[in-house]
Amino acid sequence: MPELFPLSPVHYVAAPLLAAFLLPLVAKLSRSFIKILPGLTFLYVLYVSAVLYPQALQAPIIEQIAGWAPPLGINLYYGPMAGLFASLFSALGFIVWLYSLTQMKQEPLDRFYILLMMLVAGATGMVLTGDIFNLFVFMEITAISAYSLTAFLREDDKAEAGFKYILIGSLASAFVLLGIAILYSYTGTLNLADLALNMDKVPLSVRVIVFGLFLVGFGIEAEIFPLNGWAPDAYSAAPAPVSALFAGITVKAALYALARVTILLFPFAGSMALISILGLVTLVISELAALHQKNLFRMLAYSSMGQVGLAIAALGLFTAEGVYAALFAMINHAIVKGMLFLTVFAMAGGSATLDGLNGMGRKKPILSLLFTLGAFAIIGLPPFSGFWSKLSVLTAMGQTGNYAMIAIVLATTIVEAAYFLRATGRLYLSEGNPAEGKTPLSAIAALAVLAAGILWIGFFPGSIDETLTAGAQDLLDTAKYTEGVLKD
Amino acid sequence: MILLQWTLTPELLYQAGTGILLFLLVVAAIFSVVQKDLLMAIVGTSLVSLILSVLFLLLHAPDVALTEAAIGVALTTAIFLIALRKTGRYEE
Amino acid sequence: MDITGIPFFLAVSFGGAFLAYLMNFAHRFLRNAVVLLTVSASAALLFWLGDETFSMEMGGFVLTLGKTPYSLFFAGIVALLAVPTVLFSFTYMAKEERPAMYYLNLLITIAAMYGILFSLDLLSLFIFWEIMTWSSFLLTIHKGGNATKAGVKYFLYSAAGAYAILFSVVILYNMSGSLLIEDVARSFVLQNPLMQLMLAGTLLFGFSVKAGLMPMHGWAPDAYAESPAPFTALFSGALSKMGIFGMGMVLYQIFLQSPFSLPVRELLAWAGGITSALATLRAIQQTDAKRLLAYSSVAQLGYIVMGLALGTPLSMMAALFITLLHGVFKAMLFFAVGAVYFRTGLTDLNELRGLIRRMPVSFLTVLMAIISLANIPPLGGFVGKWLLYESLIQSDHYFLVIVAFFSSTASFLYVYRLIFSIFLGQEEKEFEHVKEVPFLTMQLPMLALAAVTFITGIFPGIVLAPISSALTYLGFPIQHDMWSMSMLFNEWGNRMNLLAMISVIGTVFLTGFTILYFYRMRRTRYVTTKDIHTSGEVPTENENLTYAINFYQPFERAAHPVLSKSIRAWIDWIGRSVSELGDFLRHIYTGDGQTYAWYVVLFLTFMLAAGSWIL
Amino acid sequence: MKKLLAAFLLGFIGYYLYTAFAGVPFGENKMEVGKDYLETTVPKTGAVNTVTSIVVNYRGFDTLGEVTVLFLAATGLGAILFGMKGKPEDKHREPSSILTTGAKALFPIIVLLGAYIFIHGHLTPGGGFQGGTIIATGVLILILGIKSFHANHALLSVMESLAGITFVVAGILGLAFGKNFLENILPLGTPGQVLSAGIIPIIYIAVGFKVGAELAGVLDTLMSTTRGEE
Repeated sequence: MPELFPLSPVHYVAAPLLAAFLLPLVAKLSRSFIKILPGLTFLYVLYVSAVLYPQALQAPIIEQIAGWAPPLGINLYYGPMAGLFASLFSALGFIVWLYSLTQMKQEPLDRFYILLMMLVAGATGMVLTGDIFNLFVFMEITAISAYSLTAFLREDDKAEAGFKYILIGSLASAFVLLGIAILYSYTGTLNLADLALNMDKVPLSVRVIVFGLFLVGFGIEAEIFPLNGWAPDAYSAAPAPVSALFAGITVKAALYALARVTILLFPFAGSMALISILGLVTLVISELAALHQKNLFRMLAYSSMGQVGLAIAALGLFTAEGVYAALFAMINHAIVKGMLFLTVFAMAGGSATLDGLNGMGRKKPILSLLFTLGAFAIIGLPPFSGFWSKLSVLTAMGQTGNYAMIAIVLATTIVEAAYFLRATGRLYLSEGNPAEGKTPLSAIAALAVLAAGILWIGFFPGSIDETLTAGAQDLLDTAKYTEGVLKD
Repeated sequence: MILLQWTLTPELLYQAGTGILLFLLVVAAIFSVVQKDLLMAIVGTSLVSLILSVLFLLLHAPDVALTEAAIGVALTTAIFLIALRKTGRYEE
Repeated sequence: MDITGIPFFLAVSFGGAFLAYLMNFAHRFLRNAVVLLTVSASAALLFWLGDETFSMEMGGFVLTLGKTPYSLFFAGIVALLAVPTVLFSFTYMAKEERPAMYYLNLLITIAAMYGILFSLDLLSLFIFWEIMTWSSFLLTIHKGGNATKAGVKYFLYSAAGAYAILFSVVILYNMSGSLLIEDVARSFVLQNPLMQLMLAGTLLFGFSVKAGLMPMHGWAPDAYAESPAPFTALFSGALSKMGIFGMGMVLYQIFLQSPFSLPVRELLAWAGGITSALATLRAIQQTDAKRLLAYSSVAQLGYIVMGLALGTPLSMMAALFITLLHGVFKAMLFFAVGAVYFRTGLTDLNELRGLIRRMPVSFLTVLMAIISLANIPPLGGFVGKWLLYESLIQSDHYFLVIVAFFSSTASFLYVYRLIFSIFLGQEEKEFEHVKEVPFLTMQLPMLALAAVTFITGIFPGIVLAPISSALTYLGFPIQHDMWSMSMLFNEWGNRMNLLAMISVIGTVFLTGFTILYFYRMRRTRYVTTKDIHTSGEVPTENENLTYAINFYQPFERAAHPVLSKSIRAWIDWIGRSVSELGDFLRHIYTGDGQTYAWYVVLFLTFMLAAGSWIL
Repeated sequence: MKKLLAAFLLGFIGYYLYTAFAGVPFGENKMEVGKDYLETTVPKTGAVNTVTSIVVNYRGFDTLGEVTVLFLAATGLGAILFGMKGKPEDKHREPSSILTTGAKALFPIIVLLGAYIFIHGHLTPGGGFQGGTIIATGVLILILGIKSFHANHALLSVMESLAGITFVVAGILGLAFGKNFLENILPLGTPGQVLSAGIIPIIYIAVGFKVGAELAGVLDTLMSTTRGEE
């Protein structure tokens, strides 16, 4: 087979697409295919990662779609950073599929899995592509899957949350599209690398406007305050597996897009500082807002926004350490928050409040332990993964002399500890609802994979060091990027 | 007189037509935004699409014009109308 | 692996924890054996611990572990308390739920304490510090219910402290490029003094939270009262001493050369003094045995901080001596109270009474402990307090002497209340079936620790030898004539110079008793319950005639002005304000899509305006 | 007040967008990529219609994405409206017989037009999207004009799946032939003929089917469902 289908980054998108188009057909043959096919697809994509990612660490893989050299055609840039994200997304997709196998019962399942696959594929496309309009297309794919999945449970409030998401999300699309249009009309090219070289054709005042448009557009998807109003509603309305993917995938893809675009097209000190400050503001406000939250999913949503804010604050430093830390924080958040969403859903169902956790320590000890682990990891207690990511964020801030930032991050961590431990404490209250049902093995397995990830990174943080360093270099080395893309 | 120097060239017709259409476009857009009767608002958006479609044609973009005509004028309007039938005609 | 190395030591300590967790699924006895073996093995390994340091890289940081004489002293305290604690847990925790979690967390806490002590760099110290914090948090909330609230409070105070530490660690790392305490100390003196003050201030703040120094003591009473009794012994006895360890390290290894060192230490000494006085007054008010002991712990740590902050060789010696002794006698007290709770299910001093004949060993333990606590010779507590007074006087802190003396004296009041309410007074029918606790697992730990107080009182040299090497390590000029520093010791320093003191004290007491005896003899007669008549009636046997309720009402009325203003209330107020702020901010998210769209548009407008303005 | 503020803000943003677009150097021969497209389309892709060659070939990946967007919109709509009951019988007036007859008569013509547009996508303006939409409007006329008309969802679903698969497989075949994803593997033929421009017509026909089937499905879904509580 390798000769017939040489592996290339486009498989990340093509395979889920093919599977998504096939799914309605195979569903007519047998219902069981509906569940199996997405899993096979994610497995295949993981296999692609396993083969391609080590190669990307050596040298970025640049693929030209339809055989046209970059300024003319669309290219995919599969460097260490894109590879890292693509692999992360595929892995999360697989885990969420494994979890959904038994936990997701809402019909129509075929459509659910199509949307799920396309959510992952769209986000992967966003990080892979080297073309700004193609980026927009993939953003739309991600966003439309996300809207539908938000309203998937078809209750009134869920539909409303989905509608809010569409409202704000379409604003995001409109702004990004406008920005692209302005850039194209000045430079006559859509390729990111080519644009980076041609940015001098755009007057400075226009660049500021375009940056503002992109910041708002991508910022909406990346949940930057005050653009993240849709997020708490969407997270709490969507089925938990989907919320896990929102936290783990869509935000990360948008953040990647924002980072890539900023560093390639708008590398001003001001734009970077602005991103950092916005990240901090997001962190502080989200964490404080989470403090009083009774609805667990909303609490996790706010926490999610806060964590992303932390990553953005580190990213905005745009030093090697800062990007390293931001990547670390994002990976950690993807794993941990994914696990928390899934655990809470398995423990207390789709509309869990804090009271829903009461007494779970006795009834569902394994899930309680996992929740505790997740809470500790998200707060950043050693020896779990969150500690190292938070520490790298802090040292990155220390290196640039931003001591006030360190203090703010640490102060919000206390707030974070307050609400997460309050929730953890609920597990050990004696009174509570009667426990119903056992958690199926596949769901536990999915959670166990994530928990193992938390512990692994916690005990061997060096194991992902190379990955993160390469990713950070890949993002920051714009010259290498443009040369690589435009070499032929 | 400057006016007298103008002659009715195809160029001028083209310019004038475009100008009028652009004006109508803005009017139709505002009309559909401020209209409380949603049915009229839909007609307004449909009108916007129609004018846009003509404009695209005038700008030598037949592909886009065709798309706009088919999607903007026909399909979107139909979908809006169906949605309207399922909800209510007037905005609160 | 080298069995004298620190990696092996920690591997045993942490590995034992997980093994015990797994063994819980096999059998109770197997698990208990593993638990006991783990703590005793690590205690034994302490003696063989080699000198070589151990480094490893983790997440881009170099972590270095190694022993120092200073840390070895504290490790000794941990080991001394850890073994009795697990022993005491076996029976005590038998009827509690989720024993696996309890032992896992207990052993992790113990191992993490060793880890803290054997950290030569700030990051590994912080890592173990946090591990200790979360595992002890899980132990505190083990009972559920109210304990959850106390535990969260404990964790939040700890987190505030821990993150203050981390703040400094990150900045220090950035400044010196190394995490090793030696390197940090070397580059620390090069910083400007204000920076030094800030960094040391945050570090000291962080460590003092764990030590329960006022005003950061708010977590202590609740957490001590709600956690399972055997763990409380370790909690108050050893875990809070980690704060003392850290403060000593900061003050004398990092901060000493700074121009602000002296004023900061003076301030700390006063904080210690005030803590001891106020906490003693609070302890007197308590009606719950564990809360009483909790406040007593806070007070005792105040003494320790006082001695630590003064920074004379003698005061340091005093501080470290009290550190050990307080650990021992407070563990005894918590064990005894735990034993009473184990048999009666009560810790309320107003309900307990007359257990002396039912639980004589517990009574003996409490008696020994409070003699030690009240600094009465010949038990160990006396030595420490004497040294403290002596050092305070030598360094001209007369006012602090008064404060310390006042709180020492006042502590008689609460220890008396404790022993009276539980063990003395009329025997109650409801306690008729109360038996003494089992010997091996519960009496033995208590008695062993009681023996320690006795031995350290008679032969303080056993403790002073490691203390002097610890102090030498910290840079204090202690030569072989250390014994001459205090008039308390004989010329070889291994024994207390008891003769003079015992004769003085003995004479005073004997004279007093003699006078009293002869003065009151004629009017003294022996009574039984039956001899008491109320309103001319003989009371029935089960009618209670001794009361412990409102034990110190006059005192409480007198002390009211001081105690009515609570610092904890202020800190709670801060917490409430943050929480209200959070509630307010939550309303930014109105749930209305249009509002969100407004935010987006406003934000874009703002960005565009700001961008063009900057241009 | 609120409206005034809104108008002000929009005006503000509009002003900035205007300044951004006002500086665009229209008319100058600056659009490098555009120039390239105009000059090289016919020899390189074999398609006479440059727009089509850009949409389907140079930027075929975008088109695949856009097709997916539409597919997802239809899928999402189906998911959200899943299980909602149609009204028992329409209370509205019956369509008049003129309308019914007209719809029946018009439908084949509209479909033919649509098919023509997407089959000749590489030659004349229009293509898969436009053609597909036109077919869907034909279905719309049927829905409006014939009371008991219901689209055959199974058929539509199979059609759109097959069309989508065709598109992706056309892309993968490029890989299989040792070229790039979506790269042309067929002979270019003579520009201007129906059978020319390599895989462009194939893809556009697939797109036409897909778009037509999807939009028809969407219309039918919308028409035949309503909220449960009504």
